Amino acid sequence: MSEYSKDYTMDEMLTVLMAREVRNDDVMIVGVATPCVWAAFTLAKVTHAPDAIFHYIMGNTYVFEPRQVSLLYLEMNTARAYKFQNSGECTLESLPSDTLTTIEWFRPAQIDMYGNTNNICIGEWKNPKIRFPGCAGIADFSMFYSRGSFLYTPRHDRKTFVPKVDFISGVGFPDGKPSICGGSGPQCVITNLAYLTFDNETKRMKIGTIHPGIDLETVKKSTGFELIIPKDLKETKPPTEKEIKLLRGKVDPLEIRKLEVLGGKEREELLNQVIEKELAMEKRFPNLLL
Amino acid sequence: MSEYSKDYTMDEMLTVLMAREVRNDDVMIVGVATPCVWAAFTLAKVTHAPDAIFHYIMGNTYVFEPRQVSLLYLEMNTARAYKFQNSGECTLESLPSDTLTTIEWFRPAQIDMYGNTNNICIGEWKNPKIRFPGCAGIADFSMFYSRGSFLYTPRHDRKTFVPKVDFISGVGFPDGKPSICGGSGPQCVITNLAYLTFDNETKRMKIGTIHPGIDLETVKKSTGFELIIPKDLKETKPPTEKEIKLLRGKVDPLEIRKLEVLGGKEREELLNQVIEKELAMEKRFPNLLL
Amino acid sequence: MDSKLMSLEEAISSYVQNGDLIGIGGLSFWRKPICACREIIRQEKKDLSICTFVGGIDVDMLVGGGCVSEIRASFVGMEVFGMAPHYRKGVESGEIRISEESEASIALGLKCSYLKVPFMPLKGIIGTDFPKVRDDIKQFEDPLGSGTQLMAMPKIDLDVAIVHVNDADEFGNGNIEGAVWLDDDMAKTAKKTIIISEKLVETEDIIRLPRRAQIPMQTTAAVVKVPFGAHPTSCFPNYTFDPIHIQTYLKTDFEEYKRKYILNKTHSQYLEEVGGVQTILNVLL
Amino acid sequence: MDSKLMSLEEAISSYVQNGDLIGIGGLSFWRKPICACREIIRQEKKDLSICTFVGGIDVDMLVGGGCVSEIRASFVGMEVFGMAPHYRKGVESGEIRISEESEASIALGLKCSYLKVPFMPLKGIIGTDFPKVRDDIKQFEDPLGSGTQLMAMPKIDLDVAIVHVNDADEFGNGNIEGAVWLDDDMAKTAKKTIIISEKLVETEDIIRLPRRAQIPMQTTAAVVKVPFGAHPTSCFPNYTFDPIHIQTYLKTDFEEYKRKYILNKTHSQYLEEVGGVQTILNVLL
Repeated sequence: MSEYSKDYTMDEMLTVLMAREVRNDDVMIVGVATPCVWAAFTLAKVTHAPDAIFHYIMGNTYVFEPRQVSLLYLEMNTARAYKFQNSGECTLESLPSDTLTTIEWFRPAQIDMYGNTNNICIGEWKNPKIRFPGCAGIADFSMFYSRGSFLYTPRHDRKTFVPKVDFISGVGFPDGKPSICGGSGPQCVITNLAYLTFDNETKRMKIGTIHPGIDLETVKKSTGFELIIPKDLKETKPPTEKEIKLLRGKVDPLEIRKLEVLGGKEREELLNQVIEKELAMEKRFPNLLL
Repeated sequence: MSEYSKDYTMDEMLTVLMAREVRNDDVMIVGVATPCVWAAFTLAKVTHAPDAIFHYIMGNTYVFEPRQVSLLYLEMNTARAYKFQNSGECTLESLPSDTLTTIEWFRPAQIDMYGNTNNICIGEWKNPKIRFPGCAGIADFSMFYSRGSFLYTPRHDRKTFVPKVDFISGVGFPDGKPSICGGSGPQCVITNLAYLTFDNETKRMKIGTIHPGIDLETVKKSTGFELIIPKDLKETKPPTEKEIKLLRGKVDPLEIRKLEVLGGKEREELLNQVIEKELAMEKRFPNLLL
Repeated sequence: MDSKLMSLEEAISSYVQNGDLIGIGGLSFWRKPICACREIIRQEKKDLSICTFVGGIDVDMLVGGGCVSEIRASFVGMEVFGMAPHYRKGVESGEIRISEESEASIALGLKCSYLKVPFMPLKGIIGTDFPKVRDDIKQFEDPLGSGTQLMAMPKIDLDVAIVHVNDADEFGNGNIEGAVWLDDDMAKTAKKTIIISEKLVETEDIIRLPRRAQIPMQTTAAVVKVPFGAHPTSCFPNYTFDPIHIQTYLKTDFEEYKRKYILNKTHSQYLEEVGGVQTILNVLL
Repeated sequence: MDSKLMSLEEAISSYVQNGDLIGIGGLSFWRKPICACREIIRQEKKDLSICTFVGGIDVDMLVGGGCVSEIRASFVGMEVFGMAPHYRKGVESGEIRISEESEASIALGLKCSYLKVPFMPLKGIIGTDFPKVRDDIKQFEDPLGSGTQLMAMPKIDLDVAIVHVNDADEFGNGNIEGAVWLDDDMAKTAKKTIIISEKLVETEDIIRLPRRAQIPMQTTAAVVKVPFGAHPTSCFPNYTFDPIHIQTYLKTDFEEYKRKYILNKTHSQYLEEVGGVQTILNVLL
């Protein structure tokens, strides 16, 4: 066993926890603008899931090799494909036949206790206070997957965890009923505070583990509904030294994953740094990690 | 104007008449085992329809260049494609959007006065006297095409032209009603005796023209239902010298088209001849006709 | 990653069960996994339902071998060589059930799996006699209220897909050089997929074929290398179909054909029987 | 055969009408026909409905330019650069109508054209709030009697498709090197298709690209050559997206942006304004 890291950051905790959910026979679906997800899948691939396969929405490709996470050259990664499909059907065709298992991470803007999610708007749909980009494929696919759907957010607060989402664009376990389309439904929500899961019986969200240094009260206060709390509350296993070393040294040395976590000035500075570094690269195929 | 040929054969008459139906902006759909159709399309391409495009079911390809008709090397022709699709969808996708016009020739085993066709069986479906190969795409597509569907048979007799087909596998104008799926319905039936078409009002089959040397009585006797006979009955314009020269010299010098017309011993001899000649060819991409 | 490489015998005995619905790739005389058909006959599989886009000698041979109880194909014939004799006899005698199909009914039936829907709507078929002989299809009206009449074509759930490809790696990535037809849909939606390949290549080589390797390893159960395995059908761009052997097939009593070309024959012995080197030279492009 | 080659100005003025439903190819920041978006703004087209799989600066710019009344996209955002400001403002202020879409609703909506069916069935969407805001979709039960609940997703009928490709010939055969997404479906089903191409090639060259030329000329109305025409989005494998210009876009008031980069600018002048040679070297792969 590798020792646990002592200086990991929150983005690293998120990424490592997401990586740990990947199984060796998964197809890992990578959407757009989700560097944490990409970093997590890549980390999984170079640690415990060497046979897992990337499926890039970006390229409509299945890709076998892991490469360094990149901001500008994602498309180059997706081009190294052994399956290049001709159309948007790839998206539809990755809806697994029962012989395929997939893992896809969704980041909801709002989520309720049954794992219903909202990526559409805050306020009334017709006159929204905030209009979000839209739900992309969440409404289509989240309830299909036999392995279920996987959720994460670096913003565990009462704006995200709400009693009732303003628009259901991803279906969880409505009213505590099993997933309506045959999939396994939401499996977990990984946040900056805790690893959340769903109760087998009631289908309500419950605390799986709490991250080191976070107390129960903080989690409760940051959640807009009542969470089920296990009697024997455990702490999340933090990233190991090995995971951190790989993440920082190889998988995402430019820290692009942090763009999902930072805000304001800090975020802009990081963005500029990454752009500068990547534009300066002569070779624009990100490093192969084998 | 080129002069009319005086020594054309029946297969040449059929092929030339089929070629004449092609328009310059058509997509010409080539199925399997229909050398007359292929010869007709190729002839059209090298005469009046230079811009028409082949769509080979065999290769799922659109092909621009005309090549000599071949028995063994059809697949080689289809490979010279500028569009190579990935799946059977090509068949579905050639269902023209309204901006595309297609022409496809079907050869029915039975046909009735409204152009309903049968390629399934003779006798009762459950206990057929004769089971035919099946209808391939006729049931799907024949009623869609905006230009309508095109029919031919080298066997104008009462076995083919029947009062009632034993199984409707291609829809014409049932009970004299317009095509039910928005297409134009059957346009013509080209036979060894006549050029048949459909009456605008009643949608019943009528004689367009009768081939030279055939009398009306023969056509009537060979048809199992009453044909509409125009008052001013005209003769079919025979193949021109130029058409015949191209067909014999360039388009189909091995006379593969005749396989659709001949039977028994004669057919077997021709088949053996063609096979022998084609196996002896060093270069297996049939000649380009440009 | 585990290799899925095995012998043809092992692949068929492990993955084809009596009573299965088997999807067969290729079209007519083109890129058909005929070596697998011979193996199925050798293993005396029974009661198979055979689904193929356009069938030819593949379907006919399996019927002749007594392996088939039902056929789902839009067409079964021997092209310009004539009718498929055993298919025809089987249907006319009532021994073989037919699920009457069109091109779209098979193409759409397979597509259902991706979307996990029980049917796909088709505008065709309406007005034909198909509904009289298919109680699993149904005419219905557009639920969106346009008044359009449509035909609901049911999902096709293959137990096994058998496809012949040009290149495959040992993990089950398969590449087809010519037309794909429904092979990718069959391979990706069947419960178990057997790939017969002309050639074994490294995964590396497959990666270098952008937009080619249409059959991803995830759904492949077995990979079998059989050069000339599609004979007497074609495998573009390697070889064309063998018209002489197809004529021989049509002229030979099936029991004799079976004795001479199928039973107790290794693939090498089969190739010798069908004409050996000269036949190979005949069909190579 | 007639050449369909024309200037961008002519293509947009001839084929884009106020009120049209316009399909835009590409995805997010990747292979978007941005030069055509600028031309649409220059020509002050109004009341357009914009349909795209995943929108970014394309949709945002057209909204900023006042050309759009309705959006049909599964997502409109600026990736890691943030939200799409004009899109967001347009929707929040009620100026822009939204047809709420998912990935499948657009993919399937376009596929309807091929089969000439008014809808396609989807197992997703059920249970979401989409039906509350889309009165043109409807839940219905499998007509084949399985009891499965499905959602009927309506046909999408594009008036115009605008796609950016790597290579095209003057007759309108277009080739895309990287991912195609829904570009082929848009191009093949729209009433009129405008191809913007990085490069003009001979038909011969297109023929040599098996399985590539995804856009057949039959449905193409206009071919326009515009090298770097997708800037500031990418065109794989020629160039990647321009993160610096995207940041500039987000920081600049739209009226100023329009003055500086759009109005009265030739393509050459535009490329100079966005940084000229250095920008070209930045984005080239």
